[in-house]
Amino acid sequence: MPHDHDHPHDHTHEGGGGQTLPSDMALRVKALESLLVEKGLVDPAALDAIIETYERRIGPRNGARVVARAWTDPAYLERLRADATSAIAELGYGGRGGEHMVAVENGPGVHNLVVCTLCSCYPWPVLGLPPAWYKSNAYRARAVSDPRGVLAEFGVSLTATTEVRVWDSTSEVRYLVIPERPAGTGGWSEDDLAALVSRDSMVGTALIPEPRSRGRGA
Amino acid sequence: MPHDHDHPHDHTHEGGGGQTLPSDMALRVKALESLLVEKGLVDPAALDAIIETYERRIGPRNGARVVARAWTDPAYLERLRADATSAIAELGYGGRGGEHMVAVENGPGVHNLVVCTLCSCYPWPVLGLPPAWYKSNAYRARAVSDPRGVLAEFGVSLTATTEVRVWDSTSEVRYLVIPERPAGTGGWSEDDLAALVSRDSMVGTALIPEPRSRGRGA
Amino acid sequence: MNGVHDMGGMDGMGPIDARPEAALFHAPWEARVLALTLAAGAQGRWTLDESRFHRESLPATDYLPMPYYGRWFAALTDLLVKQGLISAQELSSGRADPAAPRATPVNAKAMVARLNLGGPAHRPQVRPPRFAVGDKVRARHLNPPGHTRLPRYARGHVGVIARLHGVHVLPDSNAHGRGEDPQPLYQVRFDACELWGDRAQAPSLVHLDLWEPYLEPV
Amino acid sequence: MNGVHDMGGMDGMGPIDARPEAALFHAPWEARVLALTLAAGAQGRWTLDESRFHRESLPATDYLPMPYYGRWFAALTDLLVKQGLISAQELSSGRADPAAPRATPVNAKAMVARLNLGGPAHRPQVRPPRFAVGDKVRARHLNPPGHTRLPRYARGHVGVIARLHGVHVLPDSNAHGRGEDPQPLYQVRFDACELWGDRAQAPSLVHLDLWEPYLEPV
Repeated sequence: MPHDHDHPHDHTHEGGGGQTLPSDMALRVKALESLLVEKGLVDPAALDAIIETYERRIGPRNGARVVARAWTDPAYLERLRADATSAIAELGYGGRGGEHMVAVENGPGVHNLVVCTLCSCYPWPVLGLPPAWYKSNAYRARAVSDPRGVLAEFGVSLTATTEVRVWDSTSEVRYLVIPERPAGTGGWSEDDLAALVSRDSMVGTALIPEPRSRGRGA
Repeated sequence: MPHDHDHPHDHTHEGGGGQTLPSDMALRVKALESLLVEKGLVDPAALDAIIETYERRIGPRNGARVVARAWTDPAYLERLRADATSAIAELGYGGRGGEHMVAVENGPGVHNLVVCTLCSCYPWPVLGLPPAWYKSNAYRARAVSDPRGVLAEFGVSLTATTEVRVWDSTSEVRYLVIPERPAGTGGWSEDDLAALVSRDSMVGTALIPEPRSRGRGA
Repeated sequence: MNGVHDMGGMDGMGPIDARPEAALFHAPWEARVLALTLAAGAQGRWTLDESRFHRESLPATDYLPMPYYGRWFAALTDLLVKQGLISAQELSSGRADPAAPRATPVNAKAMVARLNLGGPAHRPQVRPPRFAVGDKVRARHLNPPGHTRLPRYARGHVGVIARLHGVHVLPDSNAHGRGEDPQPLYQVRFDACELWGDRAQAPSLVHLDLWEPYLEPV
Repeated sequence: MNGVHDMGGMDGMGPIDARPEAALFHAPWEARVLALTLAAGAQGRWTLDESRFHRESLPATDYLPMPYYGRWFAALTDLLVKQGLISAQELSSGRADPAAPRATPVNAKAMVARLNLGGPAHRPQVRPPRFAVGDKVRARHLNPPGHTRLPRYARGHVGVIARLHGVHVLPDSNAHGRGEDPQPLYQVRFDACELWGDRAQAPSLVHLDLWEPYLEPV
């Protein structure tokens, strides 16, 4: 692309739409909320509960627990492979955006990357709400056609022979990447392992680095 | 489409690009012109001459003369069919944007429509510069997939059995539509006929209405 | 529909901002839009497929630069008006029409229960699936004017059935109030070379979940 | 490249404003941009194909809402800087570097002569064309990252050779400084049903001019 600087342009298509600043969005949203509350369509406490749910209760710590269990319990891994939705439900996770789960495993010579090119489908119950980059036009556009370029922008470089498996979330099925368990973690507890597992590693845009040796409790 | 009203949006992608108003475009263009003149890259008189050329000398009157000649001179029509570039050059028209011309003829049950989906290629020597609608995203998008819908927006309705032939100008070949000669113009002079031929009829977004009977000189 | 939302393989979308984000929401209004969408959706007056269709039906020039929750907000207001839950007059005035009936909102507890429950998209199998794992299939060259989950980049290409997900609600029908029309849903594996030709980064695979009507045997 | 400029068949581009325009240019700066582009282009430092590539390489979020001559202006400044005719420093300051050499502009008379002459794209035939009128051909599933004049909507579809235009400069090569690589250019006729399936408006045909490397025998 020959381009990386700003260009003048004229948003005449905005017509009479007026202001479109973020401060204006805040006002518009507030106005809609007031209207919907007044009409009995939404309960303000329900709005707070939804936000609380995704800000505090549901997030990538859930997925990390699934990964740690899969790393340490071969029978669990088998159940995860056979029916990820049920195996994830064993740990208490499920619901909206995770009704149909499939786990895909990284391994020697195999790396998985998840995207939703058509909107921003993402496994909410195990990863929470998607980060901005996952929802960006650029990621949605390039993850399927230029996965190595995308990974490079995340600082992930794979060997030339590594097979990249991209999963485009076109249906209600959601994909969770099971990253490779890093070396040097033999005997670690599930909790300690879960603490290593980053959100991005479960989407496929990060690897889990080998932990630096450090004093650990037995 | 469920949409026809304005939507709020936030042009954060403009980054530090600052103002993008038309008045700002005028200043930016003026600044670039000054710079290019100062550097000897453009001659202000040449700029004026270019604008003069397309504002005064080259426009759809040229194409109308081609059409009128084709209507009145069967031998010319044959030459136009065989080699439109040469036939058009006979009338003195040619040059930039018209190096490779093809004429396509409307007739009973056949209607032609020209578009350039990839940019806005247009036969400059015979039609001048393209109108705004020809360059619009909407026309470029829909002329190939929804030609009857597009024609309806121009007020042109065709019978269901009329074959619509769309020409997407993907190469340097340019297409000129030869509209049907309206009834009631028998014996008219080439000049009078040419006056009937609208620009849009030579792109395919208009038909030529039958002239209202009026007193005419012999 | 062939919209700009269908971004897989598009160029010109810029670099990815892979920097870690500070927060889940960039502004409080984003969280409120998320919550309003889920809470108003709980009135059961539209499906998730319909909601997606309304987002992707935003005018292309608006959709592309819009922030993610800006798209949600715009689609939500459209749906509310379209379904008669609020009137255009109420939307512009911000005040409920005193004469309009009041709805009953879903309360906080019930809302959280709904999130935890989710809304599975699988349905009972009523006939045997047409394809089996290992079958070669071609994604059809469909161009529906309405909602579809068959991305443009896969159309016309040959892949292999990698998995049968069971029978799922067909978005193409469900988004338009034409019923669920459940269809077998397959995970289809495409070689990147098949999809992207010379541009492909071998070894690389792209998987999509595609409904039976999207596929034809090879 | 798969850019938003490749609009054929896209939805969401809105209605067409078919009202007659009052003037050829909406503002005087538009005329100046046209003239600056043609006059600076007369320095011979880039080809028309390269110029088109720079326009379509504008970021998608900028390209879509930009007015037509805004795109020209943005691409022109890019080309001037890229070719070293002006420096980024000169562009931002608006003043020529006193130490930089001065060019010699094309004067008004020579400029008009160039417009009248044009720049034909046909070249001598060096080998027989691969296809003949009446042959069935398939437009290849190409996805070049650079410039191409094979629209996405035609890729993978079968048409019939309707005409041989001779041998023309190949834009895919010429836009990138890789030489003219002249190739046979064909007019290919596609049935609308082949391109658009159920959405097609029969009877309707779409013709594209496609170079031999875009095509494969059926």
